[in-house]
Amino acid sequence: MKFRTMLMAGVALASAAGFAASAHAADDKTVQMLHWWTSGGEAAALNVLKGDLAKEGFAWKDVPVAGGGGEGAMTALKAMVAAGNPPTASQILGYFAVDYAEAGKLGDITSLATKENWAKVVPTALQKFTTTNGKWDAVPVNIHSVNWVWINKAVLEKIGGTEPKTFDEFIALLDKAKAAGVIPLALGGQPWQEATMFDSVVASTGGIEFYKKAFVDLDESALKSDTMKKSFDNLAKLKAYTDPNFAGRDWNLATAMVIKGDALVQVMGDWAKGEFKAANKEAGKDFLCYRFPGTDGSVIYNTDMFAMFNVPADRKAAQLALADATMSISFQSAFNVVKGSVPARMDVPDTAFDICGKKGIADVKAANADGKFVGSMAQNYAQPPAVAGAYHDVVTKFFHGEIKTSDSAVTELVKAINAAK
Amino acid sequence: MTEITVAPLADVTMPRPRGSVRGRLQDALPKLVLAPSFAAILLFVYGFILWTFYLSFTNSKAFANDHLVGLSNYQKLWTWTFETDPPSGWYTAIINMGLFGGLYVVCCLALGLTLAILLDQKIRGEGFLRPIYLYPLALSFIVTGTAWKLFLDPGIGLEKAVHDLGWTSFSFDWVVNPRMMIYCVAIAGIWASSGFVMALFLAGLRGIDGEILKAAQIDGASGFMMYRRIIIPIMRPVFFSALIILTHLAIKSYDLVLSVTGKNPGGAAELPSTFMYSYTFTRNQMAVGSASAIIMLMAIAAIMVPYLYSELREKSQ
Amino acid sequence: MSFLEIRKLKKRFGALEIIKGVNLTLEKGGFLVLVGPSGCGKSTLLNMIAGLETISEGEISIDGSVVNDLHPSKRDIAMVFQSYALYPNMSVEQNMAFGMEMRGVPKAERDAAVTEVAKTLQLDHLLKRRPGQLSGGQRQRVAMGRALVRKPRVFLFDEPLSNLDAKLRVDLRTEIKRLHQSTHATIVYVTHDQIEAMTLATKIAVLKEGVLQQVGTPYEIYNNPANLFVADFMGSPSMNLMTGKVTRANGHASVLLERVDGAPIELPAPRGADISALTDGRAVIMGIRPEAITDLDGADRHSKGISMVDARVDVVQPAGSDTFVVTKIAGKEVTARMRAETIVQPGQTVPFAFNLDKALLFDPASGARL
Amino acid sequence: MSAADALLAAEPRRDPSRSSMTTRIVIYGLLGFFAIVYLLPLVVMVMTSLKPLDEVTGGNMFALPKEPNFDAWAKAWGTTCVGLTCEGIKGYFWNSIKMVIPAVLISTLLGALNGYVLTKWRFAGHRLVFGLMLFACFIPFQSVIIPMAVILGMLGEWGNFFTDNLGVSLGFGNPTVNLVLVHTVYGLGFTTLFFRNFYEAFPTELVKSAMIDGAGFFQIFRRIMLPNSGPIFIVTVIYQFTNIWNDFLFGATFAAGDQSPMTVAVNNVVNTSTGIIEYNVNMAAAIIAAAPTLFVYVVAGRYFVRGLMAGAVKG
Repeated sequence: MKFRTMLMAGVALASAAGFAASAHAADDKTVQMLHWWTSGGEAAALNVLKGDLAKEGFAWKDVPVAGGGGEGAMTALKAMVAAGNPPTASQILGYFAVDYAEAGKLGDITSLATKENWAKVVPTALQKFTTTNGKWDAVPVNIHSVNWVWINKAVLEKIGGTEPKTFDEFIALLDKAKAAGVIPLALGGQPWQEATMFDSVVASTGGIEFYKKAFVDLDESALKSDTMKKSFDNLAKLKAYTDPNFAGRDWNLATAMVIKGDALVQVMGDWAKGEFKAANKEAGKDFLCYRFPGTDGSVIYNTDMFAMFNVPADRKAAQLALADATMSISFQSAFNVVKGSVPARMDVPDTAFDICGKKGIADVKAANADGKFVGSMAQNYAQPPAVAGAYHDVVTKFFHGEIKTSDSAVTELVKAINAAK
Repeated sequence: MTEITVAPLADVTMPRPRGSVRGRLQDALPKLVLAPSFAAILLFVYGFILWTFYLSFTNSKAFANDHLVGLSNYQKLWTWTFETDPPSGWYTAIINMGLFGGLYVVCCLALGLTLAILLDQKIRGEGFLRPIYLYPLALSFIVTGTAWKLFLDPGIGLEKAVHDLGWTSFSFDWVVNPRMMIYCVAIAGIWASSGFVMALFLAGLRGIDGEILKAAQIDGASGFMMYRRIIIPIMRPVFFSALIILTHLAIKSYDLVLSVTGKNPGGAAELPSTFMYSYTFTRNQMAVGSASAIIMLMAIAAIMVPYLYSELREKSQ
Repeated sequence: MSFLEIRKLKKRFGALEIIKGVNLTLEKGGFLVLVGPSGCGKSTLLNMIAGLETISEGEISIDGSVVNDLHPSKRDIAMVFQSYALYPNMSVEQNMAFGMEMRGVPKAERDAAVTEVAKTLQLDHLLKRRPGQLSGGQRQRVAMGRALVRKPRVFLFDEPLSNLDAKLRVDLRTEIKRLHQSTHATIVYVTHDQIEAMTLATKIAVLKEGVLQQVGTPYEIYNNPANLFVADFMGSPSMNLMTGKVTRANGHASVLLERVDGAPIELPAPRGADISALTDGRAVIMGIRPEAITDLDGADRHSKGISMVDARVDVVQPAGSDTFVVTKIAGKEVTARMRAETIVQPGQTVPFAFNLDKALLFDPASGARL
Repeated sequence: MSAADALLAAEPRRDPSRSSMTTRIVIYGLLGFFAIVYLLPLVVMVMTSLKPLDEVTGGNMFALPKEPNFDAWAKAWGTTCVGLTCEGIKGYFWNSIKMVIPAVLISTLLGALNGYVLTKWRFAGHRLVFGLMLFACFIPFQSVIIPMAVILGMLGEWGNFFTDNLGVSLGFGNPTVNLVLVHTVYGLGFTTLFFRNFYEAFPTELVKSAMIDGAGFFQIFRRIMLPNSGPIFIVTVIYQFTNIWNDFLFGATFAAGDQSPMTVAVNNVVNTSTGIIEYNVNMAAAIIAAAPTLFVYVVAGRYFVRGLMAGAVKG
């Protein structure tokens, strides 16, 4: 960073020598928004926000970078921040927000938060990511949870299955499907999908307390425990129910298999519901949403947030307007109905939601109250990206047979996590 | 021809008018013209390499920082280099670079040369065929990768098509088999770049002095011998150009890997470029990413510098 | 003071010395040919005169002023290159006018000059063509025209004819000679072809490895070579060189040439040689040009130094105007130039008339004339 | 043959007809086979783009479209959503054009000048300079993003400074200008390589002659070198055009938003995180994005080979 300092000094000198920097005349009434929500439903939902802001006189400057769960967008964001030219706000996930906050790159919207009393309505666990040292610097848009299974109702009826309540029942159900000649489990074989599924498997196998101990506290004995081994074994069992071509498949293609009835079930976060809706399928009638067997009552969450960057004073008003609009009850409801997730504030009425949405909202409230509301390891909500990346590595290697036994899987997991810490 | 066989330092060394400012300016003009480009390269390439080098000794995570930690990032990579069971991401990246890079470069050269030789046999419709081999280069690696991923997908692509034709035992599932995936990346890469190599070789073939070929024919060289002993050796400079271009494409083939494999399942399609990218940008271990970038550059330098050196030297002698 | 003066000129590339202290002068209107084998430095020397190579040491002056530090374009010279160096993107006309254009000569003037030169060189009908559409000879002419049109102080020719076939070469040689005679231009001309050198030059400079061997008129160079190198280099077929030994008797020196078959040949030392240097038993090289070895009838009747030698004929090469007869003397092939009508057969032993007036003696070690 | 002659007469020639009937059949067979292999992916892409979506997802990808239509193309061009705006990718096409053209021209011209200096105006250390420029081709772009962003950020501050004081930013901080800069810098290695190799074989006597004729450094370049560099210009321009047009990483990182080039927009269409994948629209968008480069290769392919022949390949 040395040369940057030097060059900056040069710039500073140049400006000091010649001209006193004149203040910008008026407030910049644009909201520059970096995000990767480029598909129909999400874009439509964001358009609501855009419209809300337009009513208040703020223009929306769209900066979409699609793909890779925001990988491209995160790179662009890093470049923008490094250039000292951050967007007004950016869609951001989990610990990435913490990183930017700790680096002092985020702004302060505490005044608005206090006024609106967000601390009361946003689940406490989420506030870990939206506040830093008590200061609000990001707003949550939604709460996703990853411990869902999505089932094609017609197929379930055809094979004569019922809702599985435990992991063993789940396996039995998958067996039934297999016997009936249906692909039991639709899976996209990409590291993050496998890891996301493993989140649920661990919570199901060891219970939510075990999950917390292992992934939130990174307790080594838990990571090495037989329960963790059993979780890996359970994951291995699930692999037997996939079709042979699962590797590298995008998650929405897997969802499509369920929608079309080619496959019975997909283990996926509630964003999968958006796919069903886009295919004009109705919750409860065409498809069913259950908690991952053995995890009912717990919510393994991830959340989309808008991080509010440290912008010059003239862009501050627009930023606050964006934050305010994002947190409005109407937007939270409208957006999450489309997105499949549940509102990030718990005082949003569930009237507009379908049965899955209603269940989701209720689950979040209950889990938040019971302390069963935990961040997803796979989605960077339990640990920073380095550890989550190590977790992805081990799970995907195990799932694809590079790591052969659950014994070595737990050893590798501990080793990889320690190396990444 | 020129008299002096010893390489002169300069082809044209102009007299230097002493004293006059104008004269000196004239004298320095060529260097002044080159200077901006060279300065840009120095800053934007070598400056950045230095910066990366510096970062590789820090514990930079999401952002660059100045906290020096010595060689620990390199130590990490060094340990990973020997972790083969299960393979560490870095080990896989190195192995894959060898596999992919080797296959990609060798097959592109072989296929390019073959196509060029075939096309050079006074082919009717050459003007029609040539763009067919050349066009894949016009597509970006992302498009290439996506097309090949679909094309090779056993469920909807080639395998299914062959099954539909009636050959149901046909199996080609490399693109979903983590162990074989890297070969699919190579196939897509070869498809994309071999046409360009073909063009290079075709140009090389067309540039060979006809008299040399006549002489070889009179000497009794048959078609195959003629290519093996005369034509291919003459085209050494073409190999040089092709190799430089292919190597740089192989090193940078980041988009291709991710789009063909679908985000690298099982970590099996890791390449140094994907490794570096993911550590720098998605795993927020910038220092490790930087160290891997430095190692990658040193490896390239170890291979390319002697080669560049000998080729550049030889030519001017 | 001469028009072109080169003083103690040196050229170094790193540690390597290419031109090792050359002194040369050329009067105005003179035609200097730099001749020598490949790698002797003649082109470098020419490039230094042109200003295309820097001078490591020494001086070059044109018309009294030192041009060492002058840019080529400021030296008022023109150069004709071996490859012609015609700009492929320009028509003949544009090629010829380019130098004037660069110097800001008005268009009308340029056109007039081009037209005039084109007429002299019979290029008028080619003016609109591109170099690619011309034959070798035409390109060569354009290259000369391009030089002529500028009316420079000095013309530099760098092997201008070596890319042409034999007949064209002779034609253009004549043309260059004629041009020189009519324009009285000052010309420096580089070639490795000694016939070109002989026919064109008013002054020849023979170079070897960056050292000037001899400077003189074509006649001097041919008949009075300063050393073995010059003697050997100039003339075609080249001079016969036979190793022998001096024998002295009664104040007369003669040269003894050993033969494989038959008795040694004893020939009186040539009259031009420095008798005092010819000590008894000293090894020498006798050089004698083919035209000085003839059949008896063909021998120069005015010469006082004809010696007859019988030798076996190896090869007979009729060349139309003459017949070259090759024999072996002193282990070396010796070529004689006999009249065309001479009838000899290989294997025959015939008398050869040696005109020793034209023979030269050299020191085998230093190569110097004795 | 002198290099000048080669320059003037670079026509393919190959006399011996050294193949019998069977070998001809084998040759044509091989060429035909490879042609099919090379064409297949494009054919599939085109066919997919001409089918309605249900035919794509339901049918065989190698099947001919039942009722081919250009709806997907029209949608990709004019109405598909890129982020929140649903005006297709046409606007980004223009972004790409206005970025690619200056970047290609500047990098090519600089490459030509560099090649000219490195071959005809050599100086001590010219080989080292060239070696350093050549090795620069191998730097992985992923590792330059952050420092590049810092530099571009500073340029942006200059832009603000100029805007404040002069009223115009002079281009500093403009994303398009930034991309032009980035692509120019990282293209220099190759353009210099191409031109150096070409000019290496370019007869130095022409330069000497022009020098004696009184032409200066730039005059020689403009009047002698450039007019005779047609073939290598074509090669370099095609190469640079393809690379810059197809770049995604720099475009997405340094020019995200409404200034982003075509590739980024296409990615935003194709690589959506959720929602129904409209393969037909995606393929149409991909083909549209590739159209300029495809066009260049098909139309100028002949000149490309000819240009390579004229010097780029002479190592």
